[in-house]
Amino acid sequence: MNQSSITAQNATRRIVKRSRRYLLSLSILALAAGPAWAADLPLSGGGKEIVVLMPSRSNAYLAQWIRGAEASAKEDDYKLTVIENNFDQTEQDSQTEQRIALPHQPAAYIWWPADARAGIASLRRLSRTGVPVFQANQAVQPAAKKYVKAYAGVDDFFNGQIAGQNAEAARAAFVAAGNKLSSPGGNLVILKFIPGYSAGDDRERGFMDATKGKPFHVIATEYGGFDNASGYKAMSQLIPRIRGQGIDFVYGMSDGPVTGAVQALEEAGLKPGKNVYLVSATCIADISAIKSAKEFATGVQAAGLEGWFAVNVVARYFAHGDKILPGTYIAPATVDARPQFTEPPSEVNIIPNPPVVVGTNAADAPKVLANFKLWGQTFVDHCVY
Amino acid sequence: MMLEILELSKSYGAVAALSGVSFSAERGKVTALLGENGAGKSTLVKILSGLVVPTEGKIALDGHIIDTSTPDRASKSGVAVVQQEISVLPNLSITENFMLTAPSALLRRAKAASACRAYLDRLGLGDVDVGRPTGSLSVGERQLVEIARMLAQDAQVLVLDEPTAALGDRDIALVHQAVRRLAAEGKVVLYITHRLNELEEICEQAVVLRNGQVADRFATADTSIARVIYAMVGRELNELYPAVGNRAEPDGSSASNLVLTGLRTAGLLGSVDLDLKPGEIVATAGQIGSGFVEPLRAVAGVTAMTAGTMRLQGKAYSPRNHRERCSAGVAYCSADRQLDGFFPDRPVWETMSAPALAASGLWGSANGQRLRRSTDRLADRMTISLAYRDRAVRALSGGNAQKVSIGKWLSNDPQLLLVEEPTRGVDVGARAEVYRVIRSLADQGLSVLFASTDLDEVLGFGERVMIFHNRRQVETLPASALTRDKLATWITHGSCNG
Amino acid sequence: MVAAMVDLSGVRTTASQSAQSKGRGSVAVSLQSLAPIAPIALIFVIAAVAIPGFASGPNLIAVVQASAITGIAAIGAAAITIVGKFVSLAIEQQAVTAAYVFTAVLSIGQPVAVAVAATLIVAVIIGAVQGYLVARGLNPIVTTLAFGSALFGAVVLLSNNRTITLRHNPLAWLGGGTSWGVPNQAVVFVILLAIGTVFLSHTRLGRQIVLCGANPKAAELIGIPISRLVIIAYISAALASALVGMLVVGQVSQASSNMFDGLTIDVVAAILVGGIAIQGGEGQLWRAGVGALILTMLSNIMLLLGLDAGVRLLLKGGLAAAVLLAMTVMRRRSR
Amino acid sequence: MSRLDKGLGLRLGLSILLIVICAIEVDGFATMATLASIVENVALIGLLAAGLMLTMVAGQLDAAVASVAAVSAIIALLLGPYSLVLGIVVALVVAGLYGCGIGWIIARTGVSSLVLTVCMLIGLRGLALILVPQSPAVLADGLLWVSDGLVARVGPTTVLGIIGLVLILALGLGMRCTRLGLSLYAVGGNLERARGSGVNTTKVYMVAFAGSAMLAATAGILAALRSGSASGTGLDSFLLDGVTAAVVGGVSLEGGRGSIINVLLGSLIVRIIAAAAALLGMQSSVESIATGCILLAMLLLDDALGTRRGMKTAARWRVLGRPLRT
Repeated sequence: MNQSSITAQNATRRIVKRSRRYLLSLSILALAAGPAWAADLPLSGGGKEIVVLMPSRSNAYLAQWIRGAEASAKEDDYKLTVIENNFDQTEQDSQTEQRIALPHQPAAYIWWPADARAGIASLRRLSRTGVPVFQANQAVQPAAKKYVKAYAGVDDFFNGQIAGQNAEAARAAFVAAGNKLSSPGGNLVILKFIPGYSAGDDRERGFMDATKGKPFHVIATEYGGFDNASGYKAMSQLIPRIRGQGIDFVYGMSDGPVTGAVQALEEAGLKPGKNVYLVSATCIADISAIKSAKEFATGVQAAGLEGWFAVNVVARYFAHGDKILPGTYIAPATVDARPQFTEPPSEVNIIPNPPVVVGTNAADAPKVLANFKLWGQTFVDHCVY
Repeated sequence: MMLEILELSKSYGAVAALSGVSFSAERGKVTALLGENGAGKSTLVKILSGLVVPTEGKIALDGHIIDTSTPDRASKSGVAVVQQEISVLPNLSITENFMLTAPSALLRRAKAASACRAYLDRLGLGDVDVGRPTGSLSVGERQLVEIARMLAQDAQVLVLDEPTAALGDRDIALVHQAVRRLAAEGKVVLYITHRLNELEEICEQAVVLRNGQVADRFATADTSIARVIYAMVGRELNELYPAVGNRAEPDGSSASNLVLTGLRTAGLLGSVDLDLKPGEIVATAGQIGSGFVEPLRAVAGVTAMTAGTMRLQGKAYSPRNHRERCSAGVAYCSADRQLDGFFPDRPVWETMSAPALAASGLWGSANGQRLRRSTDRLADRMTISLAYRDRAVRALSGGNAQKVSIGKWLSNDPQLLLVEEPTRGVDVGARAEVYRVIRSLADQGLSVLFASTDLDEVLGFGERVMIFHNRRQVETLPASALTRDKLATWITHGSCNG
Repeated sequence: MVAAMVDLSGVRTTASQSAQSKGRGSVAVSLQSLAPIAPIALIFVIAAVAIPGFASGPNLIAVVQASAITGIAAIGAAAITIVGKFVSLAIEQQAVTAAYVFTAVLSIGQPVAVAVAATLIVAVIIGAVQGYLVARGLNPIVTTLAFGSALFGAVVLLSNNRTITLRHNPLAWLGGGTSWGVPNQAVVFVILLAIGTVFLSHTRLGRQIVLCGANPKAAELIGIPISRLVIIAYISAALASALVGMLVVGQVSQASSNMFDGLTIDVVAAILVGGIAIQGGEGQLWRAGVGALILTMLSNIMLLLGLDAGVRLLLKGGLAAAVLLAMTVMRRRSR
Repeated sequence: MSRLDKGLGLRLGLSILLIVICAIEVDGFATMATLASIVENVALIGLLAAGLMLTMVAGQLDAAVASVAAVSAIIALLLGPYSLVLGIVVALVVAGLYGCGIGWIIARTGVSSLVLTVCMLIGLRGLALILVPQSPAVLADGLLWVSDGLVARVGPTTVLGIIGLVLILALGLGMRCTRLGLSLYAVGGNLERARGSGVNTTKVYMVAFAGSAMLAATAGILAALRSGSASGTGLDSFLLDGVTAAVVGGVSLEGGRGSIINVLLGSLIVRIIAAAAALLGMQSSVESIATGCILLAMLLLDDALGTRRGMKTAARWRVLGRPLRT
């Protein structure tokens, strides 16, 4: 084991410890706030219907989300109906109108707005049916809080924070490996999703928040899309412009664009994992970059787990007699088994988003990944779909 | 009281289409406007209709200068033009076409229908449903609708640009009747035509344009056709129709090229028979709708043969598509060669070489230079000027474009040439050229079958004439046995004793 | 005598005049054919002077590289334009289909040759079906739109909405590698452009495709098999899309449903900005490649200027419109 | 006449067939509520399709409708806090002026309208993103009653549905009963001939594109009011929805043909499928297969019935620029 990888491992441990502590304290808080019914409650929905209004599963992440949600519904004996729109708010509005108008209303609605934060009037009309509405994946807008019982899903701000921690670890390892930072904080490129997609803005804020102690020097922020090809295209065009300044770090909003960026950097003669470190906090589908340690660290934001969790929150809401606890609850990132969720859901329920730091040693990376477990499932189970 | 054209000039860049044209046309008379293609007629018409603004000059009606700077203003000034290309909208009904030129912003369909009914009646279209889309009418009927529409505009100056070019005899008579009535109503009528016989029939005076200038003016009553032609082409035209050359036939009974026996199609009520020898030019004549184009189209494979047999050089022949026809050595030119005769935006040589290219199949290389050179011989034979061979066909005059669209077939060495209306849209000078070229091809063994509504052409250019009436072949006679009157009687009555 | 008279009626110019006008004509022609180059050159010069880093070698290679995918797809799609059937609106969907077929066959353990063959065969079928429908007289825009929609749905459904990631990527060298410092994608692009250009002017098939687009009625009358040519054009467009699909898989080692978002619009824009007459019948294939280059250069310049996404789109649309209008006006003048 | 009837009959038949199938097969389809919602959406998509029909009948195509709708909706909602009415008026005026400009350019330069409007599609999307770079423009709480008002039920439809249908029918009436409307068909039938018949083609193009832009703006504003928000990336699907409805409605891309009733039926067919898919919780990929197949079937049926034949040679794709013969 060489020096750099030991430093990296230390950094990893520190991050994991810190975030564990953070998560633990949060969950304890949440536990303390609720009454302590420790007894195992049966979450049987008796075959009642939950209607999910969401964008199309032609996107792999959403498809995996639905698989998780369906598994969860099966466990808790709910019937899940997914009404898909083609990432189109107008279509979702009409579908909402149609569903609301039907005589047989479901037990609950899960609302995943097509256009980030949009569709507020439809959400309001959903809530007026008297059927509880839960929002998924896209954070609830302040103006819409009163229409939503609870939120379940990812927290893009939190995801950004994890990425920030990953980036800090990367910086430590970068320096420890004997690389010289191009600027005091290190030069950073941010690859955001697409214009107008608010998750990207939230993640960027989270990232900045986590690194505000010693901020990175952001030399470029570019839209890198959701997949490898877009990330590649963005990065390869960006490199000639910013190369002279020195590229130390790349923060991609997910592993898709990061994997593309790795390719672009390599073609430009840079060496990801050697003289440029890449981080993200969302693994998605393609794990080749992290597996070869060309990506320094990522995070497990598992689509399937998110879908499972969303339906579970609904089920728990009913099991506890329509009870919602105030505040935010971040589900614990337990390793070997899924935690027992016995308490009523909170207003905001966030899935765990544990960081995965593989460092820079390609030989060790597969091992790190193989050893990783979240809720009893491996990295591959969560991230490859 | 008259229309006066005062020193009108129009240049396109360095080329002067009209230079200082002045003449007048009286009310109550039909004034013929003559000239070859490119003489400046169409520019003059465009100026009158407001589509083109003259470089210099004015137009006066009854002593007042009128404004024809846009189509709208031209029609407000009382000038109405029946374009050479019919401007009736095919997707609109007859009534709608009328309403299009009506002044009111709101449409009153019922009223308009009865109004246009009256005009149609005047032109003999009384039995046509005014709700029909004009696209479903025959060309002649559309032309009449066009004239009717112009009548409805209450125009003072009526310009008719070759209104009878596409019409059969019956329709021509209708148009003439209409034109005479218009003149009698005291309107100025400018009548453009290539049919010289129309001069004596309906025109009282004539203006001849040549090279953008007025070449001659005369009253038609005391003018010979020779003077007209001289004024148009600048020289006398001795032989419009070339003589039959020395046919290279060893004996009188040479093998037939095309034999039709008992041919029937959906468009025919009777069967057609024909025996076409190599080097022979045969015409089919009849009124529009009489079925006279059917044999050509059946041989061309455009319409299906329903009964009978076709034999080409002794072999059974029934083409299912144009490819099979082409590979059998049969060339076909439709009547609308502006539409399907050539590739307007490509150089002339590409059109000229296209049949050979198509015949060579899809696979293999094609050398552009070689193709270009191979067309030189054809272009020479078609007397297409060297300067034009690399130009787009679009840039050519009507006559030259016709030569290209017929001449292209030579690249394929056809045995049989089928032509509908061989000289439609071709002026007198170029027309002689087209005849001469086809004749010389025939003299080298090509058989020609052409369909024409121009009786002079049928008699002058055809060696034999297949006469059609009421969708039946009524007779086939040597052209020498016919006169214009006799032929007219045949095609209108289906017999020689009208 | 008669010949002279015909010249009088038709030509009405003396020999020297006609030579002169021919000379003018050829000047106009070359100006017209250079029209798409002019904006490129202008933009290039301005950018090279005004923007640091633009004229650097790596940046220019990046531009060519970034235009390669659009360009390759545009070369194929240009066949549809040239044969007179406007454009295909199913380019994205064809590329996605190819990407999925290719990765699916590879991931069940078949050798790369089998995967390539399968992808190309599927492309030929897809192209032939569309070509057949359009040759029957169906509206090409709507047909490809509808077909693309159905195709995309079918592929997504069959793939069970999953992304397929390759563990071992046998086409990585082609999709991502470089030869003599030039990305292989760009090399493929340039080679295809050259092949296509020669094909159109030097083969019977190519020349007949051009004639078919110039006037389908005339082409049919002289025995050119227009239905077959239309089908061939659609097949070639599908094959180009398939190649794009495989190249991108080679580059990113995965197939996902949204990997070609926006490709169709890019391709259409490239064809049109390059100046291929949309009515068909103009056989200058290189224009498609030039169009792709112009567009990529525009976005590259805006990226170098660090403009915001909204501003970038606004300028892209505006500049494309300006190039288009300038070219339209120039072309009309030269006629 | 008979040709029109055949097309109308085909669409009417298909609509009825679909309704019967859905009523039997899809739970909850045969309710007044579903009907109301379908009619509402038919009106919304119909507005777009009717706008597209204006340009398509004139032989052109306005591909920028989606971006125009988005920008207009954003303008209206951004100005909402001051005065919603003002916002809507400004948005419509801006759209109208834009359309006039585009129509003028197309008439004067003969540029391919499809290509030019694709450029506008891209450019205006950029403008939308500039106007609302991050979070969408939202309807203030105090104005949410507007949104509720729009979806309030009125008989077999909603207020939004009635607004849309009234506008569409008014347009249909205008196209049938004014000379301007007839001129649109004339220009689409044959540009040169229309000009020869004294039609002011520049004016016709300006009216067509201004109408198309304003109808798209209306649809965009209505959709945004209904959902209470307008984002920079929103309303993207409007182009495809509108074109699909118009084409299923038998509007010919060759120009010169199309009727409002058929367009409404086209929108209805498209929306019935969408509604059934939503009620069944169908995967969107299945829906896109269904839509694609219906479109193809429609084309093939029209072709077989000959409703599109006959005039192909007359008009040649003017949407692609100047016609072959000038």
